[in-house]
Amino acid sequence: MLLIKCPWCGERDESEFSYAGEAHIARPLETEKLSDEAWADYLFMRKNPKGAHREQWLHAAGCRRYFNAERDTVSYRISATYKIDEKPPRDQSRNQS
Amino acid sequence: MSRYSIFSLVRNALSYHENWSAAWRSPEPKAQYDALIIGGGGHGLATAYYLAKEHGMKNIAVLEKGWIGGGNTGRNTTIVRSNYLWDESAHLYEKSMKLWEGLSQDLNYNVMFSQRGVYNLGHNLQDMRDIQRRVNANRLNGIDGHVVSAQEIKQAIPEINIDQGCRYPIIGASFQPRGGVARHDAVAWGFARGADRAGVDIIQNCEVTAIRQENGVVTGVETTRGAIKANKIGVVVAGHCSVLAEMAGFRMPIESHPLQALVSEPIKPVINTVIMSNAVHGYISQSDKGDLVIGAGIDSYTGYGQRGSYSGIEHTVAAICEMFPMFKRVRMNRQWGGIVDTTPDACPIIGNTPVKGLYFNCGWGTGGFKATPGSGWVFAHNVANGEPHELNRAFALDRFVTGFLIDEHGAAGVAH
Amino acid sequence: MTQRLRTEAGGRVDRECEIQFSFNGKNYTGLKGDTLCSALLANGVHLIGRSWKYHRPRGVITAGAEEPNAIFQMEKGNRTIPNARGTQVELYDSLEAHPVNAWPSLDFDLMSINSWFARMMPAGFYYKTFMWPKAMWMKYEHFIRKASGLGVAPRENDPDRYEHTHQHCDVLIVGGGVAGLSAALAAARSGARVILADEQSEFGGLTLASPTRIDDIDASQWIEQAVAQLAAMDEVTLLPRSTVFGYHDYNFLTINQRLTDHLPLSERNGGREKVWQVRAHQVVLATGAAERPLVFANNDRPGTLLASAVSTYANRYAVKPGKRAVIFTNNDSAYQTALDLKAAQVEVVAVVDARSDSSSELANTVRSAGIQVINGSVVVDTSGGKHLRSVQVMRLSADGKSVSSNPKSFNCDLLALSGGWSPVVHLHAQSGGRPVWDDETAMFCPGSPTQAQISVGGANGELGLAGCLVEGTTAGNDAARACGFDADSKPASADAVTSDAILPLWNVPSPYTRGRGPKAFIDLQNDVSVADILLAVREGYQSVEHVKRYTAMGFGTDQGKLGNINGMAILAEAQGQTIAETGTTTYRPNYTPISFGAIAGQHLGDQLFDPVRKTAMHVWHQENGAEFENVGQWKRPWYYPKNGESLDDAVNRECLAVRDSVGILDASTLGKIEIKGADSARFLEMIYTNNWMKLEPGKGRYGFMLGEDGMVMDDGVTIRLGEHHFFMHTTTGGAAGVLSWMDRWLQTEWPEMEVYLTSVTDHWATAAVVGPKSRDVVSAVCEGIDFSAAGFPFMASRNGTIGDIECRVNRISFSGELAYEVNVPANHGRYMWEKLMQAGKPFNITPYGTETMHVLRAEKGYVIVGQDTDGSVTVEDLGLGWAISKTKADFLGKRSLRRLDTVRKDRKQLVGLLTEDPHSVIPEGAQLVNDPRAPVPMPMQGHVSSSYFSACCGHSIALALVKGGHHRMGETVYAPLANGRVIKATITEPVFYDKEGSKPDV
Amino acid sequence: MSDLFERESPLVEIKLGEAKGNAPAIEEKPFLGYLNLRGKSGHTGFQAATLKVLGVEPPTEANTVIESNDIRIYWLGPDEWLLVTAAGQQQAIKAELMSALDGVFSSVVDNSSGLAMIHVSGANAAALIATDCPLDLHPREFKPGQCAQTRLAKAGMTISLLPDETGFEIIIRRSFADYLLLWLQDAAIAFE
Repeated sequence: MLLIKCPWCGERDESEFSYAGEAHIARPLETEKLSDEAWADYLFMRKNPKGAHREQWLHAAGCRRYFNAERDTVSYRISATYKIDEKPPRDQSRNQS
Repeated sequence: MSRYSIFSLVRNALSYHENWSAAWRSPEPKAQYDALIIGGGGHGLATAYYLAKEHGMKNIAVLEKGWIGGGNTGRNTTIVRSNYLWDESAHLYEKSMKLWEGLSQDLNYNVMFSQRGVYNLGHNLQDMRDIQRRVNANRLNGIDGHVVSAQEIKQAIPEINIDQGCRYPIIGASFQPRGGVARHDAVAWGFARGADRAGVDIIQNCEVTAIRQENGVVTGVETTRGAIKANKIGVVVAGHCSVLAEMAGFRMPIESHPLQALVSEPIKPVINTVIMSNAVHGYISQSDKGDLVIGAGIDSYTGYGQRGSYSGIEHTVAAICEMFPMFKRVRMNRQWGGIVDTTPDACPIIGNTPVKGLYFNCGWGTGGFKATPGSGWVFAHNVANGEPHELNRAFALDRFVTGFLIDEHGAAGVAH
Repeated sequence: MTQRLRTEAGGRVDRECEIQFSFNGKNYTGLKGDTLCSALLANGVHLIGRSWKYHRPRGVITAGAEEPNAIFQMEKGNRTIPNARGTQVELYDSLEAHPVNAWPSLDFDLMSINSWFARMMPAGFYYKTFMWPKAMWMKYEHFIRKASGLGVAPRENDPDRYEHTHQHCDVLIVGGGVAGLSAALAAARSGARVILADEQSEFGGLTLASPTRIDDIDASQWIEQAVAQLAAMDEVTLLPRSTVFGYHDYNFLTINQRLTDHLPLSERNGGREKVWQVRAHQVVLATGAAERPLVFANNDRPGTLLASAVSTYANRYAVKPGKRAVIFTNNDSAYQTALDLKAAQVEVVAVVDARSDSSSELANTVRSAGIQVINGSVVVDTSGGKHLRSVQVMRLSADGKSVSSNPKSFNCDLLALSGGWSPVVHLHAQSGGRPVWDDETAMFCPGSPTQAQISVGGANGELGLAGCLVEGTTAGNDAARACGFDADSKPASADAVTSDAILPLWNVPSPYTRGRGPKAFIDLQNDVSVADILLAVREGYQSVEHVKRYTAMGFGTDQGKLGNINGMAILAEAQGQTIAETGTTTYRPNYTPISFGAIAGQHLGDQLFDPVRKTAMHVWHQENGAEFENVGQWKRPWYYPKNGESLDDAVNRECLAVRDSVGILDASTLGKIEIKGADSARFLEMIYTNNWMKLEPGKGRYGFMLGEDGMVMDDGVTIRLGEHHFFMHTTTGGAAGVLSWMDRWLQTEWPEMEVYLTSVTDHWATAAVVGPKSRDVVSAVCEGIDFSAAGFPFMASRNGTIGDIECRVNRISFSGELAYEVNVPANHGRYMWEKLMQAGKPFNITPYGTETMHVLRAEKGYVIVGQDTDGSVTVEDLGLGWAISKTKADFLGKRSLRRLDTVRKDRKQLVGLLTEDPHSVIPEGAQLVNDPRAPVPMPMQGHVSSSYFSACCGHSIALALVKGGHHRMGETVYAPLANGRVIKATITEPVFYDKEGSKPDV
Repeated sequence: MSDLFERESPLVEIKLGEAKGNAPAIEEKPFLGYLNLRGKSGHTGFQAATLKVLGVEPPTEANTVIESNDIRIYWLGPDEWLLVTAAGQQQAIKAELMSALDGVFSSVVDNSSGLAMIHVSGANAAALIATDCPLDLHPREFKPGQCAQTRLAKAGMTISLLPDETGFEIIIRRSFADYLLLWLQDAAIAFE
C-alpha cells in the first residue's frame, strides 16, 4: 500500500487517491491541424517506463487536487510529489545550477 | 527423445526414472538465427513451436531473460474461454480454443486442459443485457454458450449464494461449457519441449539489452550473452513490451499494471467449474490440487513490481465471501502479482511495427493465458510471412491511428 | 485415556486444569496450556495424518508455524476449520479434531495403496500420461481431484464476525521472543508508540521454557517481567496470538489477531479474528529462526521431530514425545535437547553427530551426563510402521560424501533432528529485502533492508541468547531515535555460549544409490523427495522456480517453511551450483494462511459490502411497494407493482398513466454540478460538443460529453442560471467520473480559466412530474412561478417556493411529454414528493420507476448512455449530429471524429426496429442478421440495445445499433434467438411516439 | 396531510440508541447549514469580503478548522472551504457572502441538504473510526483545530475533533450517511 504525500494534505494512504496516468502530456493546442499520427500519439502512446515515471494522481477522498508524482515503477518508491504548476524536481535543480 | 505415455512411464519406473531425457536442451546461443523470439513465456514458446511446426523454420531461438514460463504464464488463474463479444476477438480466441482442445496430444505433454465450463455472472440488468448480447454474438460466430438463470447456476454450483436480497445479487450468467482451466506451467513446458524437439534453441537467462537495426530494418539483438543476428524478430514479452519498444525506438499504446491473484489452502473438491464476476470483482475456480484459485483486480497505477496493493486483495476476498459465504472459514494461503500490459481497447496488438522485420505480440492485458496457443499460431504466421494472418489483421498497431479499435472493455473487463 | 507421556513436573501447563477433547472420534484429556499437538503427544498419539500423495503415516514434527503434518479438520458444521495446524491450536474444553486426507480411516487408509505405486508417480508424472484417449481426460481428472485437497470446506454459513482496524505506530516489532521483547522495551521506554505482535499465546518465543537465565533470573521470569513492564505503558500495544502475515510497501503490515479460537465453542462471543492494518515508521523483525530437519531415507515416520520441537514439548508443554530417543544433528543446538530430554526422564540412546568432533561446553556436558555421543556418523534409514521403531546409523567418510561400515541399529521411538537453523526471513523478503546465503553458518540471512526495517536475533542469524538481547535492545533504541525519541536502553545480560561450527549436511549420504533407495523426504506434506528433485534436474527443470513447480515443493499449507531450504540446497548440489547461485524461491504473503473472513472483515452483506445510496424519498418508495434496481451504488425504484402485478403489467399501467394523465419519478440520483465563474461558458464549450456561449440565462440545453477518443461519455441537460453560473446534470452512474474529468481539465490543462465546480448531487431531491396533467400538479404545489406555456417554455428553469421551501423547477422532458422536474433541498424531498402526490390525486398521479422511464424514453428514441452506447458509439452514430457544433474550433474529442474509422459510412448506427408481429418483443442483446439461414459464422449487422412492449403504441419497439443503419430505413433484419426462434423486423427511425414532438407543448 | 414532516434527516431510517458497554456514543446533529465556499485566498477582494462576513479569512493552512461568528470554517482545498452554520442561518450568510463577493471570482454554494453530521464520542471513539479509516487519529498526530478529508470504509468524510475533545465530528455526504452509520453501528458491536 503506497503512502502518498499530497502536496497539500501531506502523507496519506493510497486508498484516498486515484491514479490519473502519465503526467506532462499537454493537450495539443490546434488539434485540427494535427495529423492522425500526431493525434494518436497524444491520445494513446505512453512512455510506460520501467523505472522513474512522472504521473498524475488525484487526492480523490481528500482535497480533490490533481498533482504530479515521480515514482519508480519497480520499487514503487515515490521520490517526489509536486503541484501541477510546479516543475518536476530534477528540472528544478537543473534550473538552479 | 522419449515420447511420453503410460508405457514410457512404466518402463522408466523400472529404471528408477534415471533414463528420462531433458524436456528441452539448454544450448549456448548461436551467432545467427533465421528468427528470434524474445520472451520465453507461453506465447513466445508457442510462437516458436508453430514457426517450426507450421512454417518449417528450424533455425530459431527463444531468448528468455529469466526462466521460461516465469512471467504471466506462471502467475495467472489459468482460465480458458472464447466467449468474446466482437467478431475479431471471438475468432481469435476460438482459434485458440480449438488448439487447446487438442493441445496435450499435439504436444505430447498433458497440459491438463479441463473443460469444466465458465460462468460469467450478471449482477444487474445492464450486465444481463451485455451477457445476452455477447452470448448471441458467440452463438452466431459458432462459439458455444448460453444464458442461464440464477436457479440454474445454483443447481450447478450448490455452494453459490443467489439470495436476491444481497447487495449485488446474482441474476444470471453466461455459460460456456467448453471453457475451463489448464495447468499453466505445463503449457510453457509443453510448448518448450515441443519447440525443442523441432530444433528450436531455448535460451534462458539471456536478457536482450538492445535491438539492432539498419535503415529501419532489424538486424539482430544484443544480449547479456552476446550479440545475436537475425532478420526476423518477434517480441512477446507481456508486461515489458514498452521497454523493448523503447529499445527499438518507438512507443506503444500500452501501460503495464500490477494484477494480483491468490490461492486458498488445498481443500477437498467443492467448486467444479469456473465462476467469474466482473461486477463484484472476483474469479474463482479450484485446481486439481484442491486450492481455490482466485483472481483479483488490476491496480490502477502502473507497476513492474509483480505486486499490488493489499486493498485489492481485501476487496476481492470480500467479493468471494459474498458469493460463497461458507468460504469465510477457508484460509488464504498465498498471493502474488503479475505485470499486465493493457491497451486502450483491452485488445492485444499483434503484428508489424515501424521497424521492418520486427514484430510485436503484446497488450493481452489480463486475458492472455487463454490465448496462448492461438496467439502463438497467428504470430508465427505473421513472423514467418512478414504480414498478418486474417485472424490477427484487425489487431494491428495502426488501429490506434485510424481509430479501428475493437473495444472489448465490456466483454473483458479484467477477465482472465 | 491417561496422559501417559506427561513429565512429572515443570512446563507451562496447568496441571490442575484438565481439558477434555477428542481426536478421530476418541476422547482424550489434556491440560490448560497445551496445544492440540502437545496434548496428543502427551496421550501417546503419534499417527495424526496422512501425506497428500502417497498417504504415508504422518506424525507431529514441529511445535510451530512450519508444521506440515499435523493438519486437522477442527469441529463440525458452521464452526469447522479445514487444515488447522495442530501445533498452533490451543487446547480448549470439548475441542473436536479430525484427521484430514485419510479414507476410510486414519489407521487404515485405502489410498495408502498409492505408496505401492509410488515408483509410477514421480514428480510431474501426470504431465506424461492421462492423454489417451483424449476424451478420457475429464474422467481421469475426476479421480485426481477426488484425491486432492486436505480438509473440507464448511457447507454452512460462518456465524462469526471478523473485525478490522487501521493503526499507526512508531515502532512495530514482529516476534515476542527475547530479541523482540528487548527491542520493545528499548523503544517503549523512550515514549514511542510501539506495537509488539507475536503469533503465540504467550510472549517469550523459544526461550519461554528453556532452562536459561537472563539478568541472573530464570529466563521465563525475566520474560514475565518484561511483558508486565510493557503492558503497563500507555503507548504500547501488546498483541499475542497475532501473526504478521504480510509486509507491504511503505511499512504497511497486516496482522491477524485470533480472538476466540482458543476458547471453548460455548464461550466464543464477539469477533473471531481481527486484521490490523498497520503503518509503522520503523519495523523490527524479531521473527526468530526455524530449525531444519535432515534428509535421509524414511525420515518421515511418526516419532521423528525437530530437536527444538522436542525441547519445546518437554520444557514448555511437559510432554515426553517418546520414551527412547536418538538425536541426529550436525550442529550444537540439539545437545541442549539431549539435556532437556534427560531432565524430562526420557532415555537418550545416543546423540548421532555428523561432525567428526564436538567439544563445545554443551557437548561435553551431554557426555558427562552419561549420554552416548556418536561423532562422525549419520542416520541413514529408519524402520517402523505407524510409529518409529529404530534408526540405522552409519559412519560418515572423511570427506563427508559417503558412508561406510555396517549399519548400527538403535531401537527408539523418538528421533530428534537438527540440520541447522534458518532465520525466518519471510517478512524481510516480502518487504523487498533479498536473503543472502552465508556459508559459514549455512543460513540465508537478511540482506540490506529496502524499507525502514531491521532484523534482529534469530531472524538475523544470531542464535545466542546474549546476542539476541543486545541486537534487540540496539534495534529498539535505534528505531525510537529514528522517530525522534531519546532512547538509550541497556540490554539485559545472559551468559555467552560458545559453540562449534555446523557441518552443512543436505542430502545425508546413504548406502543407497542416489534416487533409488527408500524415499528421503524434503516436503512432507506434498511428498516431495530427493528423487523428485533429481528427476526434475535431469529433465531440464533447472531454475529453482521450475523445480518448485514441477515437484510441488513448498506448495503445501506450510509453504515450504520446513523443507524448502533443504530442497534448494539439494537442488544446488545436484546442479553443481552453490546455494547462493541457486537462490530461494520468492517469499510472498501470507506468512501463514489467513481466513478469508478475516480479510473481508465487515465489508460483507447487503448493507456493508458496498455503500447503499438512497434518495430522500427512499422510505416513501419502500412504503409504497416499489421494487428497486441497483444503478451504480444507488437504489432506484424500478417499478411499483400493485396487487401482485408482474413487471410487464406494472410498467404498462405506469406508461399509460404518464401518457394519459400524469406520473411521477424520483430523479434525485442524476449527478448535479454547480459551475461558477467568468469562464464557465467557455469551459462548457470545450467539455460539450455543442454551443453554450449564447444560451440565455434561465434556459437549459442538452449536451453530449465525449472522451478524447470521440466516443460518447456522458449526456445531460445543463441550465444557465446566470451569466457566469451553470447547473449541470449528468447521468446517475457518470456523476463522480464527470466531476473528476472536468476538474482534471481545469486543474491540469486550463488553470487560467475562472471556473469553480461544486457537486450538489446530494443536496437536491428531484421529482420529475410527467404527463399532460403535470402542469396542473406542479402549479398546485409550487408557488411564485408562472406555469403558463408562454411564461415557462420548454427547457426553461424557474425558481419558486413550496411553502417556505425554495424550489427550482426545470421544464425538461425525457419522455416526450409535458414535464417538470421539481428540485428542493433533499431534507424536504419527501415533503415535496408527498405534496406532489397529494396535488396529483385528482389526476390519479402514478409513481413510476426506471423501467417505465426506459420505455417512455425509448418510445421517443432518446438514448441511455451505457445502454444504447458502449464506449464505441459517436454522437453521429446516434443520429444526433445536430448536437455537434460545426462552428467551434475545438472541443474535447473533436479531433478523433475525423479519423478513418469515425468517418466510415457503415458504422453501427442507432435505428428503430418494428417487429413484424407487433406483440413479439425482441430480447435486448439480440444480434441482428440479414439472412438468418446463412451458415455460421453468420455475419452480424448489429444488436438490439433497448426493447420493450410499448403499451401506448400498442406494439413492440426496439432501438438497435445497425451497420450503416441510417441509410437502411425500411429494410428487413432478423434476430435469430437462442431458442431457434427468428424475429423479423423492419428498420425505422428511432422515434415511435409523437413524431412531430407536439406533446410537450400541450 | 398535517402529519407531513417538512424536513427529514438522511438518517431517518436509522435508530440511534444508547451506547452499550464500552461502545462509543453515536449521535446525529441534523439540519445544520453547509456552504461550500471557493475563492482565491490571496486575492484582496476575496479577503475583504470574507473578513467582512465571516469575521476572519478562511484558513490557508491545510487541514485546519477555525470558528468565527458561530461559523466553523473547514479547509477543504487551497481554494475551497466548508462553512458550517447553525440550522437555518445558511441562506442569510450565503446571501451576504455573495453580495460581498460580487465581481470577485468565487463561488458560494448551499449544500445544506447534501451533508450530514455525526458525532462519535467516548473512550473508544478513535478505535471505532479506525475500523476502516486510514488516518492516524492518535492525539499526538490529530489535534484540536485540525480537520481532514479522508475515508471511512467506502465513504468519503471530513473529520475533526469535537471542541471538548471527547470524540470526533464526521461530516458525510447525505447519500452515504446511512451506510456510514450502519458501518459504525456494526463496528461498535466489538466494543459492547
